[in-house]
Amino acid sequence: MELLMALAVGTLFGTGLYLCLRRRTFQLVLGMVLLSHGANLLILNMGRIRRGLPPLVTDGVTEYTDPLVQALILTAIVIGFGVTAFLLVLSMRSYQENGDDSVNIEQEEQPH
Amino acid sequence: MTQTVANYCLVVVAFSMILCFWRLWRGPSIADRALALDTLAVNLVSVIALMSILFGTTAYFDALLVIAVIGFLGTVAVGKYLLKGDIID
Amino acid sequence: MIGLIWIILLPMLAAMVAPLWPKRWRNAPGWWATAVSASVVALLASFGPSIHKGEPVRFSLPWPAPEFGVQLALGADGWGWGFALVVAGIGTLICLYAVHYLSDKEPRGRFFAYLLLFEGAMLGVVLSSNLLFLVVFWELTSVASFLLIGFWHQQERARYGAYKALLITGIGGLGLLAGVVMLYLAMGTFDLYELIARADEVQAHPWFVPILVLILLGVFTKSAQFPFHFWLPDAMTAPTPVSAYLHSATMVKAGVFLLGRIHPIFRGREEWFWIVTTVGMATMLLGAYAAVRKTDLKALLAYSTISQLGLITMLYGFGTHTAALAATFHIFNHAAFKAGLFLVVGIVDHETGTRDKRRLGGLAKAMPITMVICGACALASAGVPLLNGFLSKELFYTEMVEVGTRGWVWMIWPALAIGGSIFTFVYSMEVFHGVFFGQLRMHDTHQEHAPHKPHDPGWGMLVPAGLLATVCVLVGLWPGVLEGWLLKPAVWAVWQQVFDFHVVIWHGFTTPLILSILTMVAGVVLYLQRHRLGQVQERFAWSFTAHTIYDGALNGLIGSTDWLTNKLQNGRLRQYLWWAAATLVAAMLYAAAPVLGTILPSQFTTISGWETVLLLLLIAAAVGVVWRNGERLSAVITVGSVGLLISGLYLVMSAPDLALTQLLVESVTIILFLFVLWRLPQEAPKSSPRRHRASDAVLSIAFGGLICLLVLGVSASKQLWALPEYFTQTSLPEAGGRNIVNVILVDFRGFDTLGEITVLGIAALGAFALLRLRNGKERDR
Amino acid sequence: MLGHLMINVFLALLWCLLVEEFSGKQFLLGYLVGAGLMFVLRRLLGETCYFHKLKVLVKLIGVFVYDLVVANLQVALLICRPRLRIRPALFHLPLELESDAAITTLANMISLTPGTLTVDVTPDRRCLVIHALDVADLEDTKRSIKERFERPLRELEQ
Amino acid sequence: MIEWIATILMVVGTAFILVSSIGLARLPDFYTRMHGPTKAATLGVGFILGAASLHFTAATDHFSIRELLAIAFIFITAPVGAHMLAKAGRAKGLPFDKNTTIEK
Amino acid sequence: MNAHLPVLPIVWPLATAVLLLFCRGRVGLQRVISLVSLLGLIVAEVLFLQRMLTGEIAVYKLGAWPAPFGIVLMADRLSAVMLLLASVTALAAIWYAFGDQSLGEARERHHFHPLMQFILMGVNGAFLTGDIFNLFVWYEVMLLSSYCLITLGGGARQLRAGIPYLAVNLFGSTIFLSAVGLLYGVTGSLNMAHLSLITPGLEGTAAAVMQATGLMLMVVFGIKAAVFPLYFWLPDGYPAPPAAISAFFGGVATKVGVYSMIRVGTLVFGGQTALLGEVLMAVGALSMLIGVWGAVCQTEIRRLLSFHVVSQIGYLVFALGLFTEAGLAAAVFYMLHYTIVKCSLFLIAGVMERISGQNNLKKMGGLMETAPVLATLFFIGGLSLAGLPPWSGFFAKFVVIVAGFQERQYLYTFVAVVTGFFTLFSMMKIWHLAFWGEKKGPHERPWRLGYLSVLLLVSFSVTLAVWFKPVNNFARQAAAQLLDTQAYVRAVLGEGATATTLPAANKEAR
Repeated sequence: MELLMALAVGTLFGTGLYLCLRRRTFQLVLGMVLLSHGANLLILNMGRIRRGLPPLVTDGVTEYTDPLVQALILTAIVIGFGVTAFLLVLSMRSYQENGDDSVNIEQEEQPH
Repeated sequence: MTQTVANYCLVVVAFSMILCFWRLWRGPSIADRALALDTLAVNLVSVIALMSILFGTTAYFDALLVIAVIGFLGTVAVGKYLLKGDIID
Repeated sequence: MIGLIWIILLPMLAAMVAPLWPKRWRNAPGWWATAVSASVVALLASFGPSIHKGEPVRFSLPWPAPEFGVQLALGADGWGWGFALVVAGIGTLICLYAVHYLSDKEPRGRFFAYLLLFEGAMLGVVLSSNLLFLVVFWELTSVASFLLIGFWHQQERARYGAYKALLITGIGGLGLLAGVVMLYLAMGTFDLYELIARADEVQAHPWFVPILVLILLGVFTKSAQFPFHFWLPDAMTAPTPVSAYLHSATMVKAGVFLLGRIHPIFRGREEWFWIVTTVGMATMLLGAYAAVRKTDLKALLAYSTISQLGLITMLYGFGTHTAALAATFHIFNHAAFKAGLFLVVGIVDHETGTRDKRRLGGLAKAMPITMVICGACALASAGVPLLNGFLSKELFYTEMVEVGTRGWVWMIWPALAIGGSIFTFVYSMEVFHGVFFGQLRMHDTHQEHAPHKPHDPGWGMLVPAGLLATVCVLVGLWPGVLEGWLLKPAVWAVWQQVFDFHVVIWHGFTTPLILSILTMVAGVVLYLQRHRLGQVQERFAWSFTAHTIYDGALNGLIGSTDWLTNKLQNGRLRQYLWWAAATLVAAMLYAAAPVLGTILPSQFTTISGWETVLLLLLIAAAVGVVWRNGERLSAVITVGSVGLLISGLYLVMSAPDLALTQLLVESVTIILFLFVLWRLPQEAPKSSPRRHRASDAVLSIAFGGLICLLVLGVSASKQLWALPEYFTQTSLPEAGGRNIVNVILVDFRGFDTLGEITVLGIAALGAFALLRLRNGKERDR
Repeated sequence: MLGHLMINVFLALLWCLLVEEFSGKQFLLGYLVGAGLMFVLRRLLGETCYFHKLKVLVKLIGVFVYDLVVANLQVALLICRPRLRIRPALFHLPLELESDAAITTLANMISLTPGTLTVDVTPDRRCLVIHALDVADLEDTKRSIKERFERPLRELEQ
Repeated sequence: MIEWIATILMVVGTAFILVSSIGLARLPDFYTRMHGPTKAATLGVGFILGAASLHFTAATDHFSIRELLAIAFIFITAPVGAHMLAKAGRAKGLPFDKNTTIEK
Repeated sequence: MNAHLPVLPIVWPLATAVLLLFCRGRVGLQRVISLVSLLGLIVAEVLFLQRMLTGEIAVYKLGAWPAPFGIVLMADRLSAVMLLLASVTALAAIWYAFGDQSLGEARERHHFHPLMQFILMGVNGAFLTGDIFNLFVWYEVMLLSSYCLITLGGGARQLRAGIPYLAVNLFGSTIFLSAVGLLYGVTGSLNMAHLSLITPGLEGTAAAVMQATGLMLMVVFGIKAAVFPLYFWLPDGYPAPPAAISAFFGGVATKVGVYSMIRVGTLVFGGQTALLGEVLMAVGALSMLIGVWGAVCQTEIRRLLSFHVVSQIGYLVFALGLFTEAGLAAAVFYMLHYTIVKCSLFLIAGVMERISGQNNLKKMGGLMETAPVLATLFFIGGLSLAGLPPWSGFFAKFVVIVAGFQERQYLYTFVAVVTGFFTLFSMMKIWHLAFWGEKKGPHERPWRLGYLSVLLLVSFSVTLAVWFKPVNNFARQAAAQLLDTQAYVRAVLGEGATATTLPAANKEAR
């Protein structure tokens, strides 16, 4: 389980970075989304793997998964969402103002 | 007994998810992909149901409901997009 | 004694007042400055008796940082006091002169503010006995000179000159600072006297050579020694009073002054001797030789100043009694006659509108008084008897002869010295004889500058020059007075010991006297043949000068930095991120390298088939996004699938709340995506060049791989400490909530949630503003 | 008609909400209560013989569920055959229904029963465009649809 | 007893889901593919959810309606979504399988 | 009240921001409110600083949950003074903004003021928090508001410049998040003081992961602080928004990165600083040179200043990298000096652009005649930045150089000196291109009151120089405090806490 989990996290980070390195705002956003997914999943792995023990206090149950991790991820997810949304709007506006959706500072040779 | 069966059922559903994903990958058209996504969501719903049987906890049902909603929303959104382009109208 | 601090503070405070005088009283700042300088002179004079008795005046204040040894410590011994007197005295004269020199259009307030600022700083340099404070004032003088040179900043050349001067002296200043700091770290003190007392320790210290070199760097740049001499001629674009004051009399002397101060510390070491003397000699020769070539009188004087400073430097290099005496004496003399010459040139320029020696001549009849003044000063610098220049020249020769007797090889020194002096004689003659005698040549195209026939200027300009000339004569005739009151205390202070000497005009037919006569004869001959000399010099003129080096270096700097910056800062996000990621990968690799072998956990949690499928699908989906990133809509859908799978995973890891939130966020994101997608260009983006994609792929894989390894490493290692128990135990009884995650969010770590909500709010604000505002204007709906 | 059903179900849910217990018993109870309520207020609702129609409705649902299962099996067989042998068709089904609600319901029912799928409604709202997975005889299919679904719906409609 | 029913329901539902996915993967054109998910899957999910609700009613004799709601919801939404997609596909003019009979 | 002082700098701006949001559209009112609240905050922070001068470590347990379970705010000398600095800078920027045409009413109406409050909140949070995940949250608050401010007004160039700025910082945030996660995974705690207890006890894989995490965090902070290979986003981003905004950024934003470096470097990774120090010093030296070289060849004034930000950060990081008391003290002093000076320079640049209507130095000129006061102010500021006496910059460089020499880091110290020269070079370039020379176009009269903020800051810089002794003492004490990690542990976890056990007293905190 750990192996595959780690692999998944790694993949998300790798693909995310790759997309961020492309030259369109759209791809950038995609990359960022993947990256934040990766980060969240990574944190999830930090509280070790426990299945079927949701952290809801139920009488008679003493074993729960690490609730703190979940709290952290929850915060992270929401923050990530805010940032992504802003980035999306920004990319849109930048396209409207500059006539191309390049992520670079200087104008493209032939604007899209 | 139910648990064990649920486990096998999960495997089967997982397999069908693979099929969906294959469709998602192949396309060829956007509509196909959207359809695949929709199906994926539906499969996920059943996965969750089975899982909650397997683990014997009802904590997951809210998520289940939401996924049902989301799948639908997603499909509608894409469909609208394909039809009109702009989804806010 | 508290008065000492006022000597420095007075001019500085006055400087702040100077620009505030109402515009109507156009001469007010000038008079104000004159008065202030005069009072400073008076204040200094009041210390005269105690100085004469050979007991220095000290003042110190434990400020600003005694624990660093940085404190305001002033000491007026003979050397500092004498120099201060020169600074303040000439300052007074210059102010007086400037009042009449400046035209009405100039912003006088500013001018005199700068001038006073400089005066204060210079006084600080000569009076402070704490080396760091000396450096501080030193830099201030550079700044003031920068402002003064650039006073007529509308002229390109003025700006150029000012900039150059500041840069060169700035380098020197930093060098000096570094040297002084090292000295402090070596000796543990900035106090000059203590350092002189512990000279042998300094010389024994391993850092001796670097310290020496750094300090000398400061000295040579400031005193325009070869190879840093080239800023001085460009500094001549300043108004003439400034040139007279800063660039001949005082500021450029700061270097040699410092030499005088510190040479007891360094004296006797081979390095000191060779560096200082050779540099000095080279400068002297070069300056004298170049001076003769110049046609612009101010440039001529500039180079002459350079050569004279070289002479003084060289003398300090020898580090003998006579040498020190000669140097000290010559510093004062030179201050007098060279300032005088500058003022004269200023007058001539003012009257005739030109400074070109080829266009001037026979002004004697027109302006006799000026002629007399000029004569005194010029002859003094030429080293003609009965004038102060002669005396110091004599002492100089004495030292040279002494050196020459050390052996045949050493004969080179006197020889070169004589050569230099001959040229000195020649250019002095050119200034005096060339300008005032011969047939009347007065340039004609500059008539508008001199509408009237040139004549002696008003007293305001004559008096200062006259006074300086008088000093030359008086000292030349009765050196004893100066010797008693100025020279002896100064030299003794420099040497930190008392030894007896007498400066007399006639001490028989000694070798030095013969040498002087020889010099003069040769000088006359050469002066008469000056046209031929000129041709010779033209033939051997070299185009490759220090100026070209400077300009080249400057352009080179700009060019290279520009190239570098454009390479790095090329405005391409890919490169920026690439660097960041690469750094990260390097760091992680470095840290994780030692344990790569053992990073796998000993045992894994069992995984059932369907979970495997879920994870594999997730991986595939992630890859799929990259694969499909061209076809935007498909990419969005694939991302959606990623989100779905991840929320499924959350459920597997028994985190229902996460799954819920994730799904909601996911769906909204997707919808946002679609909303934006419609407003973005539809066609597939053209992919980046292959080599980019390759390197990116490599980097990404390395990145992902390392993260993966780290995660594995964590699951391999055990947590030393675990918070969860606490939460699970306290959440119901103490926080009263069954859903532990929610309890943590709202109670244990409520602050995170606060921040999180804020973030959402900010994002909303920002997005709203982005949609509403276009180019800083509200979008009209 | 359907509107009323909806109202009734809504009332039932409301009941569950009020008693704060989403359980079958309560739902049933709520449904009955709601029915009673509507019966009392039928004037206000301007509607007659809702309860007669309820019978028709139940019957319809029964038919629908039956079809659902059976047809599903058929389709399953169809799909799982090693060699696909399907005869898809796209055809128009003329409508007699008026109300949107009815048409929508019909469309959904058709979509839900395997083998047939509503693709579109013609702009003039007189025909449904239907795609069928495997039809032996078009007319037969159409008739069966009209027989089994549209008639009861029409009954319910007026 | 209830357990048995639940199990059977579960199996049947899974089977349906599998079928629908196979259909999705196998069928020749978009329109035919629509058929699988929109109903087989829906039905399958319905069964499985029913199974779950039964199971938990048996386990904790407290019948929760959430599953039923989910079922109802899915049954209502699935065709709508399908309809939407089909419409979109037709609007985009996706090709029909070659042996489709298209009636005017 | 006094007990709640530590939390005030976070809550107060938040409250103000909310209030401002309520009266949106009424710019006048907003101005008054934000000014007043800032003044109030400054007063509070002065009181706080005064309290911190005693060497106390103020700890504020939110919700009274015992550490390390709840979130803890902790403040020492450094954080107190940084808080004050941030607020003062913000005050200057906001006051300047009132008269700054380049900002314009429209931007003010669209939440310029609330956003400033928000960013202040984030910054203060970062200065105060003692919990590493909480630090991440505050970073996000700060960054997101900075994104908004950078792109506020949506000029084409602004938006363009905003994207790389966003992208790089976003990447950084993700790494930050992951690093925090790993940290938690290895140690099982998030409280910095607690971590400082746990980290030395790690060995084997855990230790390695720990070190990796440390480096990751440093990279993240490096990105925020804009050090050498990570700074590229800055010179493109900072000149884009109006002067008031870039002034605040140039003054404060990057310092947060450095502050976190100091905090985390000393507290959390107090154990293994040897390697870290080496890296930081090298990076610092490189940043100095590359940054200043970048500045030397610029002609666009605020871009030029942005490059200087990088090189100045280099000094800080170098001094920090020494990890000696002297080094840290130097870093602290330098931070004080440079925050103020840089902000003032950006504001001056804004005025210059405003007067000449140009942002290119080559097109300015003759400002000396138009605005002599401004010229004087710039002269002081510029020379101070270049490290010429008698202003604060000279002493700042002095302490850095001394610290460097003491540690026998000759090469890096030499670089520091040389950088000083290049700085002088570029500052004088501004002077003689913009202030000297002939006018190159029509000059309009600036908003004279705007000078007040510049005056305020410059006078601060002079004050630093005049009261060098006390300030430097303060810096030394702050440094000593930073290095004494045990004190933090005692203050946060209570007497006698170890890596595995907490004192009972702490348990009963609630």
